[in-house]
Amino acid sequence: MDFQRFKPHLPWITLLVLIALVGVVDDTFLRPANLLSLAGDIVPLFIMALGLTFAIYIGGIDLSAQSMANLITVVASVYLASMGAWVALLCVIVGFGLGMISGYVTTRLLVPSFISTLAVGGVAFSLAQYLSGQRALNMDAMQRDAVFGWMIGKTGMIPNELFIAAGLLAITLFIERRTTLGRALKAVGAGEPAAAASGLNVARYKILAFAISGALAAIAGLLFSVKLSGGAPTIANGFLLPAIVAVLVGGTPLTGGVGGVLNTAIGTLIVAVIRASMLYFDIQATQQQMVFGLVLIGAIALTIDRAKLRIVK
Amino acid sequence: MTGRFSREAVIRWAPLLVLIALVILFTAINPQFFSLRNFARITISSAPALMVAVGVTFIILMGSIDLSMEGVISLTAVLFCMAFVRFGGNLAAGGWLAMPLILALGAGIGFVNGLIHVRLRIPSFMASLAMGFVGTGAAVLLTGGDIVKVDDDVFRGLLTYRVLGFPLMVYVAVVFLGLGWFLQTRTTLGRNFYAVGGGEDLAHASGLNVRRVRIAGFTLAGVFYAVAAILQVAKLGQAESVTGANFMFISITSVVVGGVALWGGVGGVWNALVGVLIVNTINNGMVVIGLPDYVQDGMLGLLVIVAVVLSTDRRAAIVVK
Amino acid sequence: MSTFIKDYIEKETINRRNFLLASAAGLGSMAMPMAFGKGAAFAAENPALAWSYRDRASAYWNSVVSGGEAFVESIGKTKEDMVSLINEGSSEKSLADIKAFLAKNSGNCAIACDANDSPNARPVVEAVKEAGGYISTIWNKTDDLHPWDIGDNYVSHMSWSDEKPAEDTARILFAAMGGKGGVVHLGGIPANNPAVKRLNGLKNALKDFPEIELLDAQPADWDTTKAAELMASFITRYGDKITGVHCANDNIAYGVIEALKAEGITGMPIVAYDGNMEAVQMVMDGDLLATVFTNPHWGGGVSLALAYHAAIGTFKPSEEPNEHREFYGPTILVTKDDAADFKAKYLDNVPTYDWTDFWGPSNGGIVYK
Amino acid sequence: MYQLAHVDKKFPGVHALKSVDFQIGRGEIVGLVGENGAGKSTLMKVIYGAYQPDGGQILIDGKTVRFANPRAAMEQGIGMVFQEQSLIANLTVMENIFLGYEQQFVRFGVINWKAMAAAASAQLAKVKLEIDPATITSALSFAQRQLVELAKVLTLEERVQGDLVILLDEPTSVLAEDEVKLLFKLVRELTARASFIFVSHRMDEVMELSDRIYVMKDGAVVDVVARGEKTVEQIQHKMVGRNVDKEYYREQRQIPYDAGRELLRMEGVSLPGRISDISLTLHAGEVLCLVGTEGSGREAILRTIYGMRTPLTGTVTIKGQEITRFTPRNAVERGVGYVPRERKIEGIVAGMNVYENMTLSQMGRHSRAGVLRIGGERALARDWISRLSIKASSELADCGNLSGGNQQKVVLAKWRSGGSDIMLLDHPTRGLDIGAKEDVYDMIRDMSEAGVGIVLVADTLEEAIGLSHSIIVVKDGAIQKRFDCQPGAKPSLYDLLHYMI
Repeated sequence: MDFQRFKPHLPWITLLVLIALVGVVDDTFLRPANLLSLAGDIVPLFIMALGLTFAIYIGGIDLSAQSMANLITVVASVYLASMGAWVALLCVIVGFGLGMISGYVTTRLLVPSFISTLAVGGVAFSLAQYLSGQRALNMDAMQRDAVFGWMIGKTGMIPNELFIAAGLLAITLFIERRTTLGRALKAVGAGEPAAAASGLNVARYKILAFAISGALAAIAGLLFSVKLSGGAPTIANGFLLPAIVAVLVGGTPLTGGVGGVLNTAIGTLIVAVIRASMLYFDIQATQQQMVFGLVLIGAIALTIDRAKLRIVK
Repeated sequence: MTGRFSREAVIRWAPLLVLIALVILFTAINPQFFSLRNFARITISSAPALMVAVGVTFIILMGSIDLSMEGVISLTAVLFCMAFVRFGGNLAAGGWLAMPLILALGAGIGFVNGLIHVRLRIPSFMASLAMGFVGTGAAVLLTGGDIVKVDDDVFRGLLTYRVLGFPLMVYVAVVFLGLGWFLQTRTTLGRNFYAVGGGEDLAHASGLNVRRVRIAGFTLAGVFYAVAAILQVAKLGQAESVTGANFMFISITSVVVGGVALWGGVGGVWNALVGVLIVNTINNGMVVIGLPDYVQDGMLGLLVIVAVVLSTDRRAAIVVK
Repeated sequence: MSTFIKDYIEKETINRRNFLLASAAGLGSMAMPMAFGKGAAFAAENPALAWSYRDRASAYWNSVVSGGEAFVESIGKTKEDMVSLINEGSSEKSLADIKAFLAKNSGNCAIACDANDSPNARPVVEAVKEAGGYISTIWNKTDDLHPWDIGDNYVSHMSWSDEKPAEDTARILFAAMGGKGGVVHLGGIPANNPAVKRLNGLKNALKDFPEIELLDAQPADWDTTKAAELMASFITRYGDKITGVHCANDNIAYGVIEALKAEGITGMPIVAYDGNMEAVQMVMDGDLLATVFTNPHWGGGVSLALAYHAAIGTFKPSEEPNEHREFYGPTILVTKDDAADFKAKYLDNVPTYDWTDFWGPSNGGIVYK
Repeated sequence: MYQLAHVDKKFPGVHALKSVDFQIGRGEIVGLVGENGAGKSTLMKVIYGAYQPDGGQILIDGKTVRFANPRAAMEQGIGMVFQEQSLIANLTVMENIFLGYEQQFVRFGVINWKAMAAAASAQLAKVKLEIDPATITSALSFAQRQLVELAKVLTLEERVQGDLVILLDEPTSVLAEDEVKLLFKLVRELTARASFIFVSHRMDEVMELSDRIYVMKDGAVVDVVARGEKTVEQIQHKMVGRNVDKEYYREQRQIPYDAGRELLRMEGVSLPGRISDISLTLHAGEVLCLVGTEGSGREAILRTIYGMRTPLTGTVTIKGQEITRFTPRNAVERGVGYVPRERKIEGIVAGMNVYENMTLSQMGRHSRAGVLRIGGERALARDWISRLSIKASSELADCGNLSGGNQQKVVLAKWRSGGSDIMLLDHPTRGLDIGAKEDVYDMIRDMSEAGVGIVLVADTLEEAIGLSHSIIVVKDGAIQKRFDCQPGAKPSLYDLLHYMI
């Protein structure tokens, strides 16, 4: 009984234990500046994971997130010069729109999201290649600093990215906990037939979930391109699997209706700490990937709340 | 009643019809597409992919998913080459020993994968994803990043020796496809995959040892991945830690395009075959008709959606996620 | 044990001397970098060493790492003293790992790095500078980013002028084709800098060969499997019209050769790039006409050496001309004639380099178009 | 022959079985009754090996046994015929029958399908079902599936030395009357081969079939009744702990409906393959019962009204407005509420708490610009929890953990709290115990008094007759006959059956 109550807290306990473990090896890790910077660096990944949470929360998945971010780095780099700050809006609209297409294909054409988002990702990748002329693009540094400089600076010792992350987390948490949209998504994730029989427009909410996922992937791409002062059709590669891992390790399983954005925040930090620990534990280069896999199994085994999974598939 | 029958028939045969339509389409644009030599090329690229698809089909039939194939293929391919070289470097001298060894190893990795999924009660998506990392990681550790080559003309005969226009490896793939079909239709294990996919708790209540079936499924998939690894080595004459790259998404896409339902219980190895052929035909055809390269990813995506839409039984699909 | 202590004291003395030297220099000519933040111009004692690169899954990066390790051993440390920061093709991880490394060592770092994608170079060097570390980059950086604009913390950038060598291989290819026929190009990941350059080289050579037609050029993503499948499709589309193949790197060539082998086609003229062991062997065997060796071992060693010496103060970047801070690495064309010699000299026995001869084998300053 | 002695089972916070003694003799049919939550299902799970008791013993022929899982129990001759349809729909009939026991047909790793088909036919003959054993199960009717399940359990006969004990959990809940009669006849014949434990909510059936009846309440056996020893009312009294009223269906509360106020009108509505030319009207305060066999089209009518299906022809008019777009959203906005038959799948969202479930259909009322007023939601939920005496620890309890009756109350509260005045009730008392059933009957009368129009698909014909103002008999998707059901002038069972079959 006590363990049952203890379970929902496992993700952040795991996080603290990991931080403590690394801290024991090297206490420089525990310096606030270091931890803040570590958190700041993971922000683009976090934002993407935040979006993915919505897709996974309704029991789907969004494999287009990475290609979406790639496309957005290109869009941002191409149109910053002509559009200025409005390019941010364009990016979010593109992400939202492509997400809606994924959602539409999933709900109306009954293509599983695993496939539909992969396909839409292919479309986004083609668009990115076309727009970029298959080259890496760079933004004008002056203009980037003028328009988006606030995104990547520091306030005191806190990286500004963290404020953006906190803001988005607050907004998504509000959506999840306090709005009809969040409630509907939970119902769809936990019991879609019942949600439909309660008169909810399930298809619309699912499309919205994918659209939000797309929009957040776009914001991740925008932030990343600002950080890098440029874009390329492959520059955000390597985001997708860590982002999925972050969501899962946080305790939002693929069955839907369980977990949420707060879990993803913790999951992302767990991923960041595991990565950093490779450095602090002096793991050999050739061993890192294997160790990552093994640690991942351990972390997931610890963090998922099996009581809420009726069947483990 | 006849109307209904024909509707079901159309859905059942839709993937094959899509394949035929694609062939006609590509042929119409570039008649060179329609030649025995080109079909042989498509089947060469399809052969390893088909083995992966057959393996993962069993998993998907159970309503689970397996994302470990990239790591498993890299690891088994690398170890196969190493063992092959160790055992004399050519088939006759003892290199053949590497084959059963690697198949057993594939089974072993699949077994561990299933064990982690079932015993630790981690959903297969996550367990297999992590196992994939471990597999690739182990391959990196073994090779240190180097390429391991197999230079044996007899073994490479799988690629170079042709019967009726098709290389031997295609026939090997067909034999294993037949084995997959046999397992699926004629053995208890194969039928139990359908039972688990059709209703896991019901199967459990009927006294079926669902855990054992699941672990067996992952083990079997591991064997097929190992076959894919051997064919991949036959095709390229080498293995490295990225040999398995790109197999994950493409194999699952193929299986679904072929008409296997991701929610389990529907489809089989024939669907995997058709799906793999569809995807590889699209990839080959897009180049053959001269589609600009930057359009190809998007076009593949669109065609995949169309294929899945056509082959989905809308009335049977209750909840699509 | 005693030797260890002796070594240590010796090193300490050297480091201290260097430190004093550097401080003196800093007081004089280097007032400006001081303004950029703490420790920017201070020479470090015994900096932590790291190489940040894509992965351990290719011969190329292995060679780079071996060079880094050779350098580390040349200064009396062990291989393990060089930390590998593997980005797995993710710019995001590249940046995060470097920042974590800087934080762990409080900025007392000498880093060599390929930033994975050119836009990633700027945030990487900015992070290094902010922490007071030293970095040398190779391959990927944008054209508007220059070490001298950043300061001493951005020690150097090395790249390889791929256009000319790719043009050379193309000429060899065309000669073997008898000056006429059709050629296909299988490229790298489209937006990668080297991929663009190597295709450009081919196009430059084409101008002198009016009877040779570039049938098609498509990306094979540096990948053997993808190259084999793409080549098979090319054969269907162009058939006998293909009389030569230009590959953007060795891995692609391996796939092409296997695709041709499957068709029973032998003797097709093929050229590649990178000069990996297997490719050189193929050149010797006549399966490949030529490849280009970029000496990643040397590149890997000297990049780290530059960063290290800048960090301990024995190298003063700002005192060097621009062509010493942005320079081309060596490119050696490997053909059948010299392949055996080449293999003996560079691959079978790795030459011992003087890691303080920073520009010996290099190829002059980087020129922007 | 099979015996439980002082069996105890505890779950966190619940003492589910309290020293239960139970025994069954060879060829005996034993009934097991009790309200939901009385411990019936826990007891059954102990018997067929899904749970292991914490205390006490299980004895077969006097020897203590222990079952690690259902399969171990099967090997001792104990089989279970499940309440919910437990055949796997995508498998063939023979595969279902021999699921988990295919090995007997395997030669050199190969399944001999012919041998399996022959063996399956032999099993099907035991239950007098003549179908091709290679039929895909999803193509069978509910009654046929029930028989296949029985045939599946009867395979134990060949496998097990010694006696069989077969549990029948609510076997009649999806069967029509004549099918029930057939089943009972079959069970009686089979007592030559096996003993049966019969669990049902239908007291008359339990009384009819059982030799002895165990009555459970609060995790303990409160009485063991031999056939004919006690009346239905007496047993119900034991179960519920109070008298069960003679006016079970609250007929005394039936008041005439307001014929002047028409809520719903269907005219010539057809859905190909499901219903054809359905015309009916529903008035304020009217309880309209749809009667028919399984698959006669009752559910399709409800779903069409609710907008889950779009009719090919005909019109549906709600409160004077013709429906053009058939979506549940549209129906809900017009005041239609739907209590689906699959309560656990379509009724409640397990994993969401009581207040979240209650306001799911009407989030618009509890929000401004998409932002929920959670305080208001919780207050509403607390109000309805006390109004309907829902047994939940608080409005924050997970609905998935409530008992069936309480879940049903949550579903009803969902619609009533939202002010729905056209209620579509599909088997609202299915699987509920007597106490909970009566609560539902009361609520139906309450709603009727408040002017709500109700379309009801009842669990039994008695229920339909007892509750309704009007009855429409549906057969093969078409309306056969409409009856008026004024108190005292209600049609008889026979009247209805005549038109149903």
